[in-house]
Amino acid sequence: MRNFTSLLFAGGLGFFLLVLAADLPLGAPPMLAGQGVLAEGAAATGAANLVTAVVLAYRGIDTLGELSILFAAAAGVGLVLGRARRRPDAEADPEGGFILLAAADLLFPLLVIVGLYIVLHGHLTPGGGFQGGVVLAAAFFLPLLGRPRNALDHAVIGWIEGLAGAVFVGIGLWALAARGEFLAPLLGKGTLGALFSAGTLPLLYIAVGLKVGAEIAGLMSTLQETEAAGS
Amino acid sequence: MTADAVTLAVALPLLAGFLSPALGRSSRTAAQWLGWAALAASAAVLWSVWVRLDGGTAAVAVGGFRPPLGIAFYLDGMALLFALAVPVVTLLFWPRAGTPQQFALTLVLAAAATGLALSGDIFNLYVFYELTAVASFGLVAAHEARRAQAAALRYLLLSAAGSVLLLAGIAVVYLRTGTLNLAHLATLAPERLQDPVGLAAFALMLLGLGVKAELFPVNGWVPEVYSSVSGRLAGLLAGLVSKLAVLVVVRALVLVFPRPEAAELMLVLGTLGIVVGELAAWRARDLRRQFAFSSIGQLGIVFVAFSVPGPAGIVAGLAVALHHLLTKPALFLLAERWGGAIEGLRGAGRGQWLASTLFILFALSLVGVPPLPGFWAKLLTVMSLMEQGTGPARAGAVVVMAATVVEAAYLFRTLGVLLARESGAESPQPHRGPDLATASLAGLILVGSVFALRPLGDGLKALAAQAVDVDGYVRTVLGGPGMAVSHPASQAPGGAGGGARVAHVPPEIAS
Amino acid sequence: MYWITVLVVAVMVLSALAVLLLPNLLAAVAASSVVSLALSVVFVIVRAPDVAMTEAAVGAGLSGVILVLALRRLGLWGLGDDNRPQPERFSGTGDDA
Amino acid sequence: MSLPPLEIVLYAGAVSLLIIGLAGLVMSEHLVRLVLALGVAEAGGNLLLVLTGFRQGAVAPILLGAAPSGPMVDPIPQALVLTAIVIGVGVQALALALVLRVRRAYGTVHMSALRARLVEDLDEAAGLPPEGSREAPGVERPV
Amino acid sequence: MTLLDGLWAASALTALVAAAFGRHPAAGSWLTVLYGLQFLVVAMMGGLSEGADPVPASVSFVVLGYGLAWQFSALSWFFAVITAGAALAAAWFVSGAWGRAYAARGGDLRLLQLALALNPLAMYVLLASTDFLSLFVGWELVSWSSFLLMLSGGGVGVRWALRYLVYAIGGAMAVMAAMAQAHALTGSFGFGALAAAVPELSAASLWMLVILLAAGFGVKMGLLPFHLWQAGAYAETPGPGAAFLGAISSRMGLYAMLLTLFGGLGLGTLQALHIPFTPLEAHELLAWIAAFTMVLPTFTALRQNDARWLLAWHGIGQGGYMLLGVAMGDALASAGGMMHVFNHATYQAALFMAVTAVVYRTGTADLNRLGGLVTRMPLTFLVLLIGIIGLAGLPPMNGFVSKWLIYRALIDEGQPLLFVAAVIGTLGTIVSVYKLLHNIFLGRLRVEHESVREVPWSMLTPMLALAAVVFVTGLAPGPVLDWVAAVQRELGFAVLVPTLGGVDRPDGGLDMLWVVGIMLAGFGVGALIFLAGGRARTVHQLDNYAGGHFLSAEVRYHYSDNFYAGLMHRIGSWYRGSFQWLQDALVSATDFLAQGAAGVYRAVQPVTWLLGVTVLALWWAW
Repeated sequence: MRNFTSLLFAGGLGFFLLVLAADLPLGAPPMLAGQGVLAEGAAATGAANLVTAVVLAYRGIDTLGELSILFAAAAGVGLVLGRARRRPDAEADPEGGFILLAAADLLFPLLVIVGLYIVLHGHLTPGGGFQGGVVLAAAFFLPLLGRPRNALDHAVIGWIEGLAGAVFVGIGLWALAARGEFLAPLLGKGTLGALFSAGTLPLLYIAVGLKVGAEIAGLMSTLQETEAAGS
Repeated sequence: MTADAVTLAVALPLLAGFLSPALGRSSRTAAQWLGWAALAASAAVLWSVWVRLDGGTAAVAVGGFRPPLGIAFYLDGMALLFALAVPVVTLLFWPRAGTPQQFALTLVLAAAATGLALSGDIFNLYVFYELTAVASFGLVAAHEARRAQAAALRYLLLSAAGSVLLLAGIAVVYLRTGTLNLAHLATLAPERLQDPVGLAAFALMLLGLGVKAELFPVNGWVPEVYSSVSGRLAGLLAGLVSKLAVLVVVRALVLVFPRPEAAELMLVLGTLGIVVGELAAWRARDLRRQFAFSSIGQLGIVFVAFSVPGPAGIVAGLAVALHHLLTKPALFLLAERWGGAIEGLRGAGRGQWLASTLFILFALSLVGVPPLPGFWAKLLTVMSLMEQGTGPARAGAVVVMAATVVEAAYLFRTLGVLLARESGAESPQPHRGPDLATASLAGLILVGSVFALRPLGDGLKALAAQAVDVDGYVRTVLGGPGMAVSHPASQAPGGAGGGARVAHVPPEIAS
Repeated sequence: MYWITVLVVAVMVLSALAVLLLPNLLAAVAASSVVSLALSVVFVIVRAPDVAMTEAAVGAGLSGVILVLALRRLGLWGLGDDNRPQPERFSGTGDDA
Repeated sequence: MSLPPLEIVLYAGAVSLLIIGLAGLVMSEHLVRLVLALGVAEAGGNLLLVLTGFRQGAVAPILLGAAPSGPMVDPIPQALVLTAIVIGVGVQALALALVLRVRRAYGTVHMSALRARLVEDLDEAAGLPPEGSREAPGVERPV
Repeated sequence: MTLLDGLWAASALTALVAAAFGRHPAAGSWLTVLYGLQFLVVAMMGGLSEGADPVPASVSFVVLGYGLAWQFSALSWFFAVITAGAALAAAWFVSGAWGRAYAARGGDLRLLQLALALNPLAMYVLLASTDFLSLFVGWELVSWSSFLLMLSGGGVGVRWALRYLVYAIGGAMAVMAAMAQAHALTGSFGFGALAAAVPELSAASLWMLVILLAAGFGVKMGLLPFHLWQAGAYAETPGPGAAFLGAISSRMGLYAMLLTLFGGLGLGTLQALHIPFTPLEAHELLAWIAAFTMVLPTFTALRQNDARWLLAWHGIGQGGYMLLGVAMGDALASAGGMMHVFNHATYQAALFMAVTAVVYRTGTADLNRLGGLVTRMPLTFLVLLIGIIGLAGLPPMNGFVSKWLIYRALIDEGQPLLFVAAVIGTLGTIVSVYKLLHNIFLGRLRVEHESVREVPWSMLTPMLALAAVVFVTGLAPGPVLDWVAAVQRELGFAVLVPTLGGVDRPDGGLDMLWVVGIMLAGFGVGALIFLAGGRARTVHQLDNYAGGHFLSAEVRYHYSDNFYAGLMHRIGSWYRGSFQWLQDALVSATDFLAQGAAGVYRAVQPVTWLLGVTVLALWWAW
């Protein structure tokens, strides 16, 4: 009975949303704000990747909020699982096999480089702090899978994420002091498409990358360190 | 200090929040002081902006990108009032016994709540809304008892489902209008959102936001969460966070969806919320759940009041919301003191005269006894509903009044138990000084406001007049005096530069 | 191009159904990663390479890893039949799925 | 029979994901599956949002070389979705952590069981006998 | 500073003193002086009843754009003088031995004194209302202060007080609805604006106003079917509090009705408001409700075995007479109805005090456990006797005058059915007050009461004073009728011009001086015959018999037990539990709904609600 009603409701919702499509300008959106960004985004921010321009410049505070959400989630996970950490004497997962260990060691530098590349070129090509940060986190987390007894130093992670967040806010405050506007673009725009261009955007993305990387690495290692349930 | 500095009110608590866990590893006290300092600074910034605006309005283009493209913060009386309430209430309800992580989450919650009050961009509001949500999940789950974690998980799933709906609503609005800015939407709404699609978008957004705003029936988390966590956190969530979610709904209703159908949807759900909340509270057998359900009922009244179009509804809604903001957290603190099953509290209030007196005061005000502020709030609500004169509005008024009877019945039944002569209670709970002080402060403000009814009323009217002034909003945000000077580089190609800023908006944007 | 899109969308929707219907949770997690991968392909098709990258990295990669880790900690790890319906299921609520 | 345009197909896919996710949220019992369903629903919402900026025959909003080679899709929704994806994963991680904790505390990973235990727990915390039990057949009425 | 300010100040001072020193029994005398001061200030405003200009208060507020102002008029003054008198009498009663005993038994004397002082204060505020808003503010204050007074005794009273509270808030909400409706219709809270707008209002709007106001204020008056709270709430209040409440508290409902329905909407409006499909108009509907209120509670009183409950039930019934008189609306009836307010206050206070005096000495108000106290407490007996004669509406007491006016008007107006109802009510009253008198004072003295003595003078004085007022205003109702005439003039009723002894009408008036004279002469003759006959023989109180058996202390038989058993057997089933079913049904319905409401959060997963309501909202959006 309950499933029936639920299906009915879900079907109804789907029906209404599909009917909605008839009245929506799909494929030819009005793009009022979008046109504006397309027209002036590159000039205003110096970023070739207009998505990055939007993420970091036009909607920089959204990104700050998003970082905070990730931060809050990581802090929440820490709070929830903090007491459930594995006791030192508890049985850990077995060490990974040779392939995993070798792969982790080999991949580590590769992943770090790729991650940094993605972060640094965020204003030019697809990718940026978030994607790069995830890759960086993977770089640091993979070895842990192989050697479960090792653990990341949560104090270091805490400082990295705290300072990276502080740098992001700090750049915003710097702008507030220098230009009177929080998170306004600073420094020269440079040449469109060059690595050192787009003012503070790459700096912001580096902060984002570090913060995301640190948070996700911390998050995963907290999960990894959690004692298995049901024991 | 310019109006642009208002971004500090969001940024500083976030900054402190980011640093708090790391700092807390070496010194918990330092983290605590950092948080207090950030909140105090946030309050100071907001206060100075309030003083500087002196009843006017202003818009702040965050990052200097002019509003239809960038994100704008809109500052009027209503926004600043609630924004200012955030750091103050957060300081009062600071988790003293918490860990640095809890401090961080509280700070993040405060920053997000401030953002909710100020932001004038629907997606930015969504981000702040989610931030509020995630921070409150963390805070709820941080509580020791296992029931808190279960409640937090259920809350999270419900809230996340609501967020998906909210996101879908935003997608529909964006697809229709091509913009996210509330002011820009306000200019576009008359031609682009005045149809069933617009209404559907509003319904999606209302229900998404309603999860936090304790809107019936998407408030199943309320009794579970409020009876699992400490009185301080419950007070913070019930008092502050729910109001800010309501504020967002009201902004959307006034600016983007000024249709009678939209208001009616709010009215109907609010009315049902009153009925269900108050009745469930009548039946509740323990103090915390009684207050939790009562909170649902009160939020129902807030929704019903805000559903009245025009300044009358805003005045009534603000009055009810502020009154609830004052009383319910304090009641949760008192519930913390006594707690537990109502029948087990026989005589527990005897000998604790301050706490009992405060309880009586809040109960009287909630029921609406003149001359306490609760009465005026209720009177304004009923009057504005009757003035509106439609069938649903009258029904809403009747329900508000009938709920008052139920509310009086259960509140004073509880009070009768608390003050019963025969004592069946075990030893009363340990004395919690700070909690009682906070509750006393709320009581003092409540009583004090009786003597300032006239200025308060005038102030509310001024706020409401500002809040319903859609033209003023649009003028302030999209160009006109008070708007922050946009960044030179962000001018549109071919723009004249300086001067009239409306000219910067490309023709197709300004349409 | 059109048919590729239709195919990808179909894979996406079917995997989404599989997420709900597969009895084995590990398989369901895998299906959810497939959803994310298909979604990132769709994002490429709608000219959103940034989003596609993020979805691939975060949706398919990161959240898959987190889910698998969580399953492992829950003791539901594995492809075998150690994923039977839980014996401690609460009886008497009458609203079991 | 003419085929529906591409964006309608995509829109239908997005709505399907949304509905499947929400239906899963309502109907699933297993907590992990609820989290998975939430992820599916969020994916649907994200796709919906990206579609709001999609237009036929446009290119990605990245300036390569000197001049854009034709119209570009709207970059704003893409930025929004970037944000939404990261939010989603944060929420998901938190949810999973809570599932782990709840499993440890209550020994169950089933929603209805969890709810029943939670209600019992709340009653117990408040010092109440379970509703409808012999000790408390009902509440005394005030009038 | 006007006299009204002075009255408020005096009353507030009384409350302050009560709050500060009320715990000490010695403070009682000071409080009595302060109540005397209040009475004096009210008396100084006596010019109001002779057509003087209204006395305004010098305080006024503007809140949220609405003005709040107060003033005393003839109507206010009439009720205020009764309030002040009742408060004075009650306070005097508390001030001495009773208060000491109350405190000694563990009662919270300070709370009682405070509540007793707050009640008149709230009433003075209410009585000075000038528009709906100030009326509502005062109304709530009165409701809550009487709630406090009911609570002050603790014990069973708390339960009844809570029930009262629910009813009172319900009534207040009806008033609030009426007020908001009036504001929506006229754009102001003023009664004048409402009166001016009446011609434009639709019958539906008028009916809504009439019903809301009548129901809202009717709750306080204990009109059927909203009367179930009153008897218990008043009876379980500590004695002097019950005397005060029974005397005047529920009359505030009549005051408010006079102000809003009869003064605001206007009697003419009520008389023109026709009930569809019936020959009745609105004022007749009110009259019929009043008639049922006269009859049913009176017969319920007949069944009571607790003296306080019996009196409290009568209080409800007597309220019916007042409304009946006012609703009939002609000069005689309205004068009778309003004068009955005064009369009822005097004898009801005296009766409650007499019963409280009995409780003070014997420890019980149970009519099955009392009897034969006439020789032990002769003065209390006298007060009770005078009181019940007034309550029954028999000459020579003041109750007769007001009831005569009402009967007379009913005959004049051609309302035989209402007349019969009034007579039945009076019959029930006579029968039941006889039970009161008999079961307490007559018949066989119980063994445990042999050592009972008369109560001290601190309690007797106010009782005797009230009894004297009952008699004197019965002998010479002219002054009170003068006050009433001023009220009639103010509210636009036809005015009754009284004489000292009553009314002088060409078709047969009433002159109480003659009536009393003839009665006393008759009693004199009777007394002469009795004394001259010399057949009386005094025996000991325990020296009596029943059913042919001599009764001694060992025989546990007492014929006042279950008094009127036969009568009850005949008629009891006619009105058993009248309207109790309504209250039970409402409570059960609320409880049922509340279970459903709680089920909303228990039976269904929250996300299901989210999904369901989204679909419904989208559906509705189409």
